[in-house]
Amino acid sequence: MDIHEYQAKELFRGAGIPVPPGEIATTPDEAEEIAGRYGGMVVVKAQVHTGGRGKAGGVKLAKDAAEARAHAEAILGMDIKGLTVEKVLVTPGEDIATEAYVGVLMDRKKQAATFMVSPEGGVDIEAVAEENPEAIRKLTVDPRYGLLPHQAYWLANFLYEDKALARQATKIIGQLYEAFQANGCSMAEINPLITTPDGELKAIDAKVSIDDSELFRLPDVAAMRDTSDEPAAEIKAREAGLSYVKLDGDVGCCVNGAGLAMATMDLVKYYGGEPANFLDIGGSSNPDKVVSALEIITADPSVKSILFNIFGGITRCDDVANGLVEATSRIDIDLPIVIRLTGTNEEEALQILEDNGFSAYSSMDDVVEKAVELAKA
Amino acid sequence: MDIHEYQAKELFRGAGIPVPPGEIATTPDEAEEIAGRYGGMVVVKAQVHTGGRGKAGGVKLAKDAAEARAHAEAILGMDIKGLTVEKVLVTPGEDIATEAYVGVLMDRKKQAATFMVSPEGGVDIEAVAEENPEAIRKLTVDPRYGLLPHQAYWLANFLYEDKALARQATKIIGQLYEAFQANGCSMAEINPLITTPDGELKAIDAKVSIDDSELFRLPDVAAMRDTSDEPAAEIKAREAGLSYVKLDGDVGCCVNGAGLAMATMDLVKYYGGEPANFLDIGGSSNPDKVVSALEIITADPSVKSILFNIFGGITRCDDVANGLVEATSRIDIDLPIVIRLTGTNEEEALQILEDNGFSAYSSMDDVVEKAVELAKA
Amino acid sequence: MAIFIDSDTKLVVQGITGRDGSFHTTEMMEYGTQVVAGVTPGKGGQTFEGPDGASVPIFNTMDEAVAETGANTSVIYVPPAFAAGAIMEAADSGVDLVVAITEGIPVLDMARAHAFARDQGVRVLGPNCPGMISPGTSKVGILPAQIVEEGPVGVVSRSGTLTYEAVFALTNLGLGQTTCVGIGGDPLIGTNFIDCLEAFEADPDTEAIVMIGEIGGTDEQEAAAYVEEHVSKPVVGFIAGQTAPPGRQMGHAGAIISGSAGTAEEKMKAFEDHGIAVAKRPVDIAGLIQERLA
Amino acid sequence: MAIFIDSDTKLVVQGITGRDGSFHTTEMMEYGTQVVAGVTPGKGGQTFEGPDGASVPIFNTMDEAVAETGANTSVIYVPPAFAAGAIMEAADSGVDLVVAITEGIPVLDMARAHAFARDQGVRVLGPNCPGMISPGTSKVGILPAQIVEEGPVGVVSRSGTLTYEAVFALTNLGLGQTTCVGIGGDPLIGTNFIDCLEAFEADPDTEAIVMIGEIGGTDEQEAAAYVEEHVSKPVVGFIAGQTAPPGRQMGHAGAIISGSAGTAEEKMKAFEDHGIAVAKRPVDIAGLIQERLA
Repeated sequence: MDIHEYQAKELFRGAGIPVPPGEIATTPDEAEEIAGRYGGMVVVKAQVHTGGRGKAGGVKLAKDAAEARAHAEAILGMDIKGLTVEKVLVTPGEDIATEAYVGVLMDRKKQAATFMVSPEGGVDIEAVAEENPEAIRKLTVDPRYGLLPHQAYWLANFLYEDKALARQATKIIGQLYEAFQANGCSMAEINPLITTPDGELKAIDAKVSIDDSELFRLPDVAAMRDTSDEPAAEIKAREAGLSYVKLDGDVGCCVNGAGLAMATMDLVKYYGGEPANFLDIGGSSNPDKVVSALEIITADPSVKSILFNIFGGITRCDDVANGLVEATSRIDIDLPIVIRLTGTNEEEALQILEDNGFSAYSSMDDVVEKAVELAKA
Repeated sequence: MDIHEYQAKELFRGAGIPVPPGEIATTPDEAEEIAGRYGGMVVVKAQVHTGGRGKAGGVKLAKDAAEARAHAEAILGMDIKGLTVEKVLVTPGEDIATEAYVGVLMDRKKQAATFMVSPEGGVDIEAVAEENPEAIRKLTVDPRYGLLPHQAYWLANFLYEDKALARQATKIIGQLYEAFQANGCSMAEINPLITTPDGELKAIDAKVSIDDSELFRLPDVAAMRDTSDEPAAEIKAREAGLSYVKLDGDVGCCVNGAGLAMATMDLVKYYGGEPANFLDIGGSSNPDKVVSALEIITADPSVKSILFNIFGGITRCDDVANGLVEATSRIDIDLPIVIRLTGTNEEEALQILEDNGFSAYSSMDDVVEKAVELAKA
Repeated sequence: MAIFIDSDTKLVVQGITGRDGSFHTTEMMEYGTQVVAGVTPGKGGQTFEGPDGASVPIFNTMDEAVAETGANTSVIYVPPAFAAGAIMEAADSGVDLVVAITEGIPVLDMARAHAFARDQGVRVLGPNCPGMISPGTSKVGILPAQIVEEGPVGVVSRSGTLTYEAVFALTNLGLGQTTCVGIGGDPLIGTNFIDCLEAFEADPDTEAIVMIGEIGGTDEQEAAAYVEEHVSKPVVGFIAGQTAPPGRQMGHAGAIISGSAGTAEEKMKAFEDHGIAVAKRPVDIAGLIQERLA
Repeated sequence: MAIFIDSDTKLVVQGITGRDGSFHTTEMMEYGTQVVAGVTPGKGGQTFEGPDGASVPIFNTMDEAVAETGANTSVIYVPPAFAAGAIMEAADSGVDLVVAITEGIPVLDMARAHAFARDQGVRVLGPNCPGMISPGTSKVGILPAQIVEEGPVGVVSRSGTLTYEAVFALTNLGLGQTTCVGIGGDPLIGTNFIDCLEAFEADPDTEAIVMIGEIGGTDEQEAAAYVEEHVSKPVVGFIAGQTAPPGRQMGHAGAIISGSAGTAEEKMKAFEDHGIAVAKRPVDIAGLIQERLA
């Protein structure tokens, strides 16, 4: 789960990281009022779950409250990479002497949290990694020991020659690791970590991703979920226990298992179609899940045909077939549905489907080809 | 540093361990007042830094406040293994169904905290270990992982067959480990951990030793030091940065280095004498330390002769000799002092001592033999 | 022969009294797996009633289960909050192999649990995996038994149902399997492609290998390089997720393209570069294997 | 020859700018130890001025110090609050040996630091130890150089000044030393008697061994059993603390008789039972060695 900059900053503040103040505005009035209270220069920053806000015009410096209001007016409602800006963060402008990057993420290969720091902050760290890898220092944290003091200092020392700055950065790196652990993060970064002309370090931007599997035990973090810029279908899918991702095509896909769902999408493409979505209904044959899946798929106006691809393993195919029949009787669907059911109790399943007027296939290729054909018809 | 039962219980309460209430009384009046407030049966327990309080009559059950007063009267001022009881803990009497032992200490060989638990509680665990070792389950905690949930349960499961009791004990064992870590303990034990007839677990006695090296960073724990039953000489030695232990003999010993100090004591015994003390002045030749050392030794009325044994390594012997001369000029001593100084700048040192009327030796055996002879004279 | 599990596998089921645990225990016993013990804290002393009147003793702890039954493998059907703890308990108990089925274990918990298992020298499969099956001898996990057949093909995969698809196609062409291993879809897994490739290479009965990957991470790329250097047997590969958009998690926690890394294209190219035949469609996997075994 | 340190020892001093660190750095350099670097965070780029115009570069981190100078050994004069961290930094930096002089490091810190050093495969001597000296080549720590002499006797001891006493007596009898090692008086130490005995046994120049123990723990008892089984060279032992009362810490944090365990009697009996000659007085140590080398 991605959280907004202002939420990430709250987590960082909780760990003691020096973060400038800031407040959220959802209207230009609010933005003006907040900027007025801070006085002087402020920054108005779009709060959306994507990078590249600056380039898109979602981050603006304002010299006073009136200008802050104008910027908020422009940014609120703006579309950034398909996401609508619902909130802006208003935060005092800072004098910046230097900008550094400090981030930590879970490294799959090392199976441990790994820090990346660079004195080249405020820019895309992936670009730095590619163009100037020696400007990055990496450190993997052994989960058995946590971040050791000398390791934090070793990273800090790469960022700052100045003794006092290195000492502050050591502390901040330790606090970032704490925030990462305490909040079940898969990624946490400060970019940039600035120094002010009088030698203070401040985290003026913050980005955090939370491991979804942590949310059950972190209610405060879970409450940070902001679905305002999330497609309604994805919210509904999550609530129904489905895994759904909207894509650009017209063949609605409903599959059991993530790997098979991806392979089904790929096969749609292979046969000249375009998948409308990724949708994994999991191992269950619960009709409620099938209903939700069908509701989500049919709510997408670009869908032209619906394709079920179920490989019954532990799940019995006849159960799924019954679920499907029940589900389609509960909602009206005027799109063609093609179904492939194979595996345990396949025969019985196919009979149930035929009896209820569904086209049933036992080969994945056949059903995908048919669904593509129907979408084009 | 040993702390009292009531202090150990405070630490345990801080970690969430269920500990019955209790208050400290320093007079019979107070004990009566506390017992009156609790109502019913209470236990009056001597608070001294030694085991075997029960056998010595320092723990008494009282059926009411009047009896609590009488017990407090008897126990306060009592001598237990050479220590005077200055405080009693008054705590409500508990109905006891079973008694178990749960302890954790730093194991030197494993270099890690090690738990011992036994369903035979309320008795000396060393005796259980000797007589009935299969009644003890041990577990070493890997410092890289801390106490893992399954390990705590494995210990708890050895104590209680009942599911609910085992679950409570799992929690308490985890909390004890937390208390052990958070308070820099070298040993922490609950003996006994009781079950009440209605299936509750309670820690009704508590014993904790703190690693002295932790005290600098644990001011709250350091403040628990109770010097009221500690010999004045040992308090003074600690404050002067000396390591001093009072013994029963008459040859006062002042040595640099703990190993050499012990070897000197042993040599006193070898030559037929009895050492009056262990005293390590450390590597310093600071006259203040020598003064403190001499003050402590001469304050012991049983001392008949004073023996200095200094091996100058990094420390220069002439520095020590000068310190000694200065120290003896500052305080009046009418006991014989014999000195052995060897190592770096020995010649100069011996000259200084002779010039100031001291007997100086270069062999450890000679000086010890002489000190023993003088003590017997 | 087979890899990791066979007729000598003596299994403990952790979480045997739960809904999934009890269901799959019965399934595994029906397949012939030697399920020797179950563990559910607080239910020690009870028994699990399996198929055909067989019963399995339940213990409070893994320590007791292993001591009493000589179990050498554990399978975990424990809820996510306790699953990492259960893996560590298993790793601490003397078994050699821990198969973790549970989905949704916090990744930070797994970082510790994997480190612990490594320290004990214990192999973990998964978590969030379907387990494995060595046709004819033993099944540990949730793979459907009816689609497999004894034979010469080793199968290793990051996904569940997609594996069934491939295995089913193999079986339909008369190409049985030595062992089918689902290594799991989580970001941090205990046994990866290379571990399985190494085992299949060493297994005399395995004559060809199917490797099914998906987007996310670099395991497939490293496995491809490993194949070129260390695997003499033919390997056929498949990668799911060519049409997956970057930055979106596709079901599995580990199936996500980060920036430009971990795409299907990148992985398929790595396969081809290192001499692994790439199937364009799942159905082609079996055909490519057949050609190579002809 | 010698054990652990010799003319190839290239030393970093951690805490070189502190009072003890700077004093002993000069002493070590005067003895001829190759002090190649110092480390004090925040003082990187400065230099330490040693004897005879020699100067030593100071670095912020051990990583830099080792990378720039090829140091293989570290000695630690860092205050107790930071010493365990310094040991871990050293263990992480690529040196093979860390000599920790600092007294008063919290034991819980050391449990972690020792585990970390073991994981890195790095030897720690101490903490709370005087270090060691290989006469004629290298000295690391605070042992006084003027009492040692090159020769055939290996000395290992838990105490400082008592070691000086024994070494001085040896030297006075013309019995020089290969290496004198002070293993330290703390409850948790990185290198114990057995490690030193093993090294002395393997060192061709060591012909006899002196082992000086004290009350507390069971290291001496285990060392005695080891001697009987694995040490062919004559060993002379001494134990301090026959007159120490139980339950009282005698200076060293580790010198305490717990209950009835760790007494001098017990240890001396273990020595005798396993064929180690026990000196009754420190002065007898040299004589017993002389007899055995005659």
